[in-house]
Amino acid sequence: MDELKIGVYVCNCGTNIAHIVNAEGVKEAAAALPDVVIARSYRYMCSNPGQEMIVKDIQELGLNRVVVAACSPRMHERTFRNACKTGGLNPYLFEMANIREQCSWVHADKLAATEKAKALTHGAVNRVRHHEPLDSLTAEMCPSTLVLGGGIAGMTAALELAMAGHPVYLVEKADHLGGNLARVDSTAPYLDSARDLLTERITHLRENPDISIMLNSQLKSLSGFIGNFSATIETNGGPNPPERKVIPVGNVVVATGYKEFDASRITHYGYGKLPDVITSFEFEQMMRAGRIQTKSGKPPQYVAIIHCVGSRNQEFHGYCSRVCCMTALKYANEIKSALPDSYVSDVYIDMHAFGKGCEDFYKKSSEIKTLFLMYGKNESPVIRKAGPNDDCGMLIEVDEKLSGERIEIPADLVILMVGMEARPDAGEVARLVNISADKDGWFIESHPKLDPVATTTDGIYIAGTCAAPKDIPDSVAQARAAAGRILAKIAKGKIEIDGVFAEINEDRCSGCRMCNELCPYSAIEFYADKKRSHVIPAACKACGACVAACPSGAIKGRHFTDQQIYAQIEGVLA
Amino acid sequence: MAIRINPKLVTAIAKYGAEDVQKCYHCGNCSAVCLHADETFNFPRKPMRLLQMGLEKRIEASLDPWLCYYCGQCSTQCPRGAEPGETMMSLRRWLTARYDFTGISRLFYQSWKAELAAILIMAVLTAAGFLLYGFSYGDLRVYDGPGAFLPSSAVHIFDWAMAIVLVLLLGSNAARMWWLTTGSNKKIKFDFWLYVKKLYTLPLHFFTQKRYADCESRQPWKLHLWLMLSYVTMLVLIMFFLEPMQAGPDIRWSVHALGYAAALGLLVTVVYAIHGRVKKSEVHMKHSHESDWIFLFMLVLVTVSGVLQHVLHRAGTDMAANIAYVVHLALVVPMLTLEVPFSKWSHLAYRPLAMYLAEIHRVALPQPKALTEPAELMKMAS
Amino acid sequence: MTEKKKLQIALYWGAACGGCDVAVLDTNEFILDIAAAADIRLWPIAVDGKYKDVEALEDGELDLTLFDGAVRNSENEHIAKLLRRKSKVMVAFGSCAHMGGIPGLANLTTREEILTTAYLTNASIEPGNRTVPCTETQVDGLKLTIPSFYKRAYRLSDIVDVDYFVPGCPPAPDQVKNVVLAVVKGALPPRKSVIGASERAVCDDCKRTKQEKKTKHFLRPYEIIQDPERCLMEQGILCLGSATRSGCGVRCPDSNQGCRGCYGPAPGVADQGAKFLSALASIIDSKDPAEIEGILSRLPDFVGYAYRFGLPASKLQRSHRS
Amino acid sequence: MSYEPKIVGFLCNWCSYTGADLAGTSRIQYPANVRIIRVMCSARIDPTFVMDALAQGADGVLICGCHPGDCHYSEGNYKAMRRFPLLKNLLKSYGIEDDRVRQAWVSASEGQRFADIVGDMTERVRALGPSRVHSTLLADQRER
Repeated sequence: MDELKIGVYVCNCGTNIAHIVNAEGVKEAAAALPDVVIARSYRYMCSNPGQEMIVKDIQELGLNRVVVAACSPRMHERTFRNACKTGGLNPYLFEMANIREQCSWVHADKLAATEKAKALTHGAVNRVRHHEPLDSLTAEMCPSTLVLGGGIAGMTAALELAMAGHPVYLVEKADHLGGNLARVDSTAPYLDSARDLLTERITHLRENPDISIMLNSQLKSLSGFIGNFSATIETNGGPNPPERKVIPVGNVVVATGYKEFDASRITHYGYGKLPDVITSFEFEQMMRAGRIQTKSGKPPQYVAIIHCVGSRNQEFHGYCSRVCCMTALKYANEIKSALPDSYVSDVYIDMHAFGKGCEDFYKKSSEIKTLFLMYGKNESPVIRKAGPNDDCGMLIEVDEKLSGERIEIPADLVILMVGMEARPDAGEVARLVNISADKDGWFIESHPKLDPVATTTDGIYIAGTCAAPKDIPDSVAQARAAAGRILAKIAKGKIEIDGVFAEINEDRCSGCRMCNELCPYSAIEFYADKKRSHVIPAACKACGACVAACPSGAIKGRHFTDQQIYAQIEGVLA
Repeated sequence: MAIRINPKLVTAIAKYGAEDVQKCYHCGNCSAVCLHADETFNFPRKPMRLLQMGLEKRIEASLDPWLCYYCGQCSTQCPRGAEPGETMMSLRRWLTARYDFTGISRLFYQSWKAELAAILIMAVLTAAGFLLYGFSYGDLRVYDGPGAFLPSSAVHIFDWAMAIVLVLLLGSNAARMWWLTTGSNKKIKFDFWLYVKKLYTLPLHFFTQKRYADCESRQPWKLHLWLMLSYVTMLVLIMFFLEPMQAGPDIRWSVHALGYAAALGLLVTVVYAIHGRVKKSEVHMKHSHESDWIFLFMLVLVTVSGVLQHVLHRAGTDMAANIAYVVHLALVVPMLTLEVPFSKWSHLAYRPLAMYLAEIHRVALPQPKALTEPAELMKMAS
Repeated sequence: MTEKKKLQIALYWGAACGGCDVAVLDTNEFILDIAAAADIRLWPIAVDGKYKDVEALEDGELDLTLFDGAVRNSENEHIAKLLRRKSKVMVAFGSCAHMGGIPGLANLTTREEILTTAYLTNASIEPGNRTVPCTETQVDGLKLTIPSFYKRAYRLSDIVDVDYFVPGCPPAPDQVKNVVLAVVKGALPPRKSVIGASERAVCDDCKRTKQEKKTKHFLRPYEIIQDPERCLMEQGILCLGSATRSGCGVRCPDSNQGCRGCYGPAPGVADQGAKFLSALASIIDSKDPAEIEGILSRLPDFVGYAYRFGLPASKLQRSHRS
Repeated sequence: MSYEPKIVGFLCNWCSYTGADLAGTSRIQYPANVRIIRVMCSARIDPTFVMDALAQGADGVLICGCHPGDCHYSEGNYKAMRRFPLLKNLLKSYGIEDDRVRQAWVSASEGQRFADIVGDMTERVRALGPSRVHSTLLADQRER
C-alpha cells in the first residue's frame, strides 16, 4: 500500500487536559514519530474548528491515518470518525488516545502525566499504522416479529406491531393469555378491575388478523441474526403429540414475565403450616371470589399485611419488587370497605409510593385508619399461633422501628406480599435468544438508562417484568417502546452491520472447531463439507473471544487485530 | 418481652377528640417545631406513635401530653393533617379519665349527655338544699345581716366543706397520676430531697405558666394567664373574704375592686374563648370537644349569675338578689364538683404536677443522647 | 555429455540428537541420487570433512546447507556463521534449528544447573570424579580450549540469516527430497518461507471427526480406551494439532498420540504455546474458579508440553528467574 | 530518579474501561504507571499479549473485565477467567513473579475500585523492582 501519512491532534480540552498534561510536549513527541506528517494541538478538537482542522489536513496533506489524543473514545470516537469521513477518509483509519479520563483527570503529577500521555499517543500512532479501511454490510429485514409471553407486556407489544400491519407470532407457554395479570382482581392505585384491562387487550388481539396466537407453545431454538432469525416453536396441544413449527422472524420481543416468590422459603412466616397465612395472589383469589374470610369461614377482625416477602432481604432477593407496596394499600382499602369493623395492620420496611397517584393513595389508606408498623431489613417478623385467651388467631412478633418497641400484632388473617423473582426458565430463555441475565436472573438491557428495551443482541428486545420488577404502566410502556424500536427497523427495510466483526481466513482454518462453541451469539457456523468454520458478520458482535482462542490464528478480529495490538503495546512501552 | 399492641385504641380515642391520628407517618416535623419537645420528652411524635399502636400502659406512664400547651404549631406544620396538637389535647382528656379512679370522668368524656344530666341533677339538688335552708332559717326578703336568707357565714362553711371534698378527689387522682407516671417506674428510684428541691416548680408553673409563654405566639398565653389569675382571685375572695364580699349594700372597694377585676377577667376571656371556638379563629380552637363547650358555658353562666346577685344586692332589691344567689350557687356547685375533679378543669392540678414530675424525670432518668451529628446518625443507621 | 558442475552441499548438526541426519538417510535410495548429484562437502555424522576445508571454500560456493540442531555453544555459532558465509541457501533443518527444539527446553534452567547435573550430581558419574569441563584449562603447561557453553539455546535464525525452514522432529523424509529437488530445480519458494509444510494446522489433515468442543477433564492417553475416529481433544487427550502447522502427515494422532507440535506454530501465530493455552482454556466447561483450577491441575508441566519444541521461539524465550 | 514501574493494562470496553473513565470523571487519583489498552471484551485478551508486553519491557500486566455474570457478551469474562490460571502457571515456569500479572473484575460503576487496584498493583510491582525479561533478552543478544 502507499506510504503512511499520519496526522496527530492533541486536544487541550480547554484546560481539562492542558492544566496537567503538557499538550505541546505531547504534540512534539508525536511529531517526531515515523510516518507522522503533521502534529497539532488545539483548544477543543471536538469543536467544529477542531474537526474542520482534521478534514482540511486530510484533504490538503493527504493524510491516510488520523490520531486524536483527547478524551475517552467512548465520548468522541464517533465524532472524529465522522470528521474523517467528511474528509474523505475511511472512518476506521482513525484512532484515539485517552489522555483526559485516563490521564489528566486522574494524575496530579504533571511530569508523569505528560510522559503517560506521550506513551498513550505513541501507542495510538503505532496502532493506527495497521488499521485497515472497513465497510459496513447490509442485510434484509424480515417484517414479522416473534413475541415470547402472553402477559400484558407481550400482548401490548404484539398489538402495537400488528396494528402497524406487520405479522406477529405471540407465543404463550400456558393455555390462556393474560399471564400474571390474569390472577389479579383489581389494580392500584385507582382500583380499576384487572379483568377489564385484559378483556380489552385480548379482544383486540383475537380480532387482529396479523397476529397468530400460539398457546401451550414454547421457543425451542432461535438461529440466525437480526432481520433473519428462524425460530422453532413447539406446541403441546394436550393429547395429540407436540408439533414443531419453524417460523422466520426479523425481531424478537422477550416478555416472559416473572414468578412470585415462594413464601414457604421463609419458615418463620409459617406459610403452608398456619392455615390463615396466605400470599397476595391467594388474597387476590379471595377478592375475585368476593369473600374475605379465614379458613374457618369467619370474617377476620384483625388483618395483617406483611411487605417485602422475599424482597429487600440479603438472604433472598436484595432488590425491591416495586409493586407490592401499592398492592398492599389496595388490600387495606378493599378490606376496610368490605369489613368496616376490621383492623388492618400494614407491616412494612419502607413505603415506596412513587408513581402517579400513589402518594395520595398512601395518604388515603392512612385516613381509613390503617395501622402502619415498620420493621427492619433482615429482621423480619415471626408469626405464631395465638393462645386460647387471645381475641385473635395469630400473633406477629416484631421489632417496631418507629417506636423502638418489640411488639405483638394480633391477626386472624395474614397476607404475605410475595415479591417478584425471575422465572426458573429465565436462564434457558436467555440462552435460546442469546441475551444475558444478571445475578438475580433478570434480563440485562443494552443500556440501563439510554437503551432500556434493547439487549446486547441486535434484534432481541425485552419488555415487562422479565427485565426487572415493574408495575403495569411501566410494562406497557416498555412493550410499546420495544415495538416502536422494531417498527423503526422494519420501516428502514435493510439493516446496516458495523464493519467491526471477526472473520475467518478459510486458507488458514483447519476446521478444528475450537471456536464453534465459544461464540455467545452462535455467529460461527461450521461448513461440514469444506471442514471450515465461518463467521456470520451480522450475528457477530466483535467481542473477539474466538479470535483470541483460535489456535491456528485463522480468525481475524477486524479493527482489533493482533498486529494492531502488538504495535500498540510496543508504543505504550516505548 | 414483646408487648401486645391494641389497634382498637385509635378508634376509642376518637371519642376524646383525636380523629386523625392514623394519618401520621412520623416525619417528625411536629416534634421538630415544638419548642418544648426534647430528647427526653419527645412529643407529639412519640405519644402519637404510642397511640397509633394502642400501647395504653406506655401512654399512662407518659407525662408528654401535659407538657404541651397546645399552641398549635405542630398541627400547622403537619404535612399529613394528623392534628398532633389536638391529639395531645385528646390524650390529656384520655389521661384525665385514666387518673380518675371513680370512672366518672371517662363517662363524661365519652357522653356529653351524661355530663349534662349530672350537672342538672347536681344543680337541682343544690338549689333545693339552699332553698330549704333559707326558708327554714331566714327570710327571702333579707339578703344579709340578721335573718338573712342565705347568711354568708353558713355559705362560707359550706364552701369550705365542698373545697375539702374537691381537694380530696383531685388529690387522689393527682396521686394516681404520680403513681402511673413516676412512682411505678422502676427506673426512677424515690429520692425525697429531689422532690423537695424541685418543689418550687409547682407554684411557679401554676401561677406563671411560663412554658406557655415560650410558645410561638404569646397571645394565647396572656389570655390563659388572665383567665387563670381572675379565677384564682375570685376563688381566694370567696374562700377567705366571703363576709365582706356579701356585706352591703354599700360597696367596699378594698375587696370589691378585686372582685370586679376578677369578674371582668373571667367574662372577657371566656367570651373570647367561646367566640374563638365558634369562629375556629385559631389553630388550638379549631377542634372543640363537647366537654369544652360545657365547661365554657358553665363558666359564663356562673360569672353572670354571680355578678347579677351582687348587682341586685347593691341595688337594694334583696329578694331578687337572693333568687339570683340561689341560681348562682346551683350553677357554681355542679361546675366545681364535676368540672374540677372529673373534667377539663382538673388540668389546673395535672399540668403543674406534670411539669414538676418532668423535672424529677430529667434528673432521675438516664438522659438519651441528642443525635445531632450526621456521622452519629450514620453509625446508628449502619 | 558435458561436465555439469555437481551440487555443492553441506549438512551440519548443532545441539541436536542426530535424528535429523537419520531422517536424511531415511530417504532410502534417494540418498544415492543425492550422492550422485551432489558433492557433500561437510556432514560430520556421515562424511569425513574438516572445518578448514569449509573455511577454504569461496564464499557462496556451497549451494545448500542443511543445518540441524540448536545453537548452544561457540562452536555451533562459529560453524553456523561460517556455513552461512559459504552457502547460497541456508536451511534451518528440523525443529531444533527451526525453533530451538528439545535442547531449547534447557532454557528453563541455567547453564550452572545443567553443568552441575551433567558432571557432578548425575547418578552415572563415577564416584569422586569432579571433572567439570571449562572453556580453558592448563594441562602440563599447555593451554587447552573447548567451545564455550552458552547461557541458553538459540534458534539458528537468532544467529544467522536463514533462507528457509524445514520443520519437524525429525522432518518427514520426503520433505528432505523436496528441499534438495527444489534447490536442484532452482524452484525455490520466496525466502524465509517454511518448506514442506501446509498453511493450515494438523487438524486439516487429521482424519478424526471433530465436534464442537467443551471439556471438563483432561486425561493421559493411558487413562482411556480411545475412539480412533474421534478428535483426541474431545476425548480429553491433549493434542497440539490445532495449534501446529501441518505437513508431518499427522504421524502422532494417527498412532493415537496427541500431536506434540514439532512442526511449530501455524503461520501468523506469534507464540504456539500461548495460543494453544488460549484455545485449550477457552473450551473448559466451567464457570467456577475452583473447579477450573481443579481441571487445569491435571496438566502437569504445561510449559514443557506447550513448548516442547519451541521454547526459544516463544515470546519469553527462556527462564527469567533471578 | 527512582524506578517507576510500567504497567500495561488490558481493559474490556464495557465494564473496566468505562470504570476507568468513571475514575476520571470523578477525579479519583491513581498512579500514572498504568498504560491502558482497550479491547472489546476480556475474552479478546490473548495470553500472547501478556507475554509480548513483558517481553517489550512491561514491569507488570493488568487484565480487567466485567464481574463474572455481568459480561456485556454474556460469558466472555469466563473465558478470560479460564485462561488466567494456566497463564499464571506458564509464567511461573518462566520465572515471572506472581505479582507482576494480575486479573481483576471492575464494573462500569467501580471507578474507585479501579483506582485502588492500580494503586495496589503499582506498589507491589514497585516492590519487586524492574522486570528482568526485557534486559535479559537484550543481554542474550549481546552474548552471541
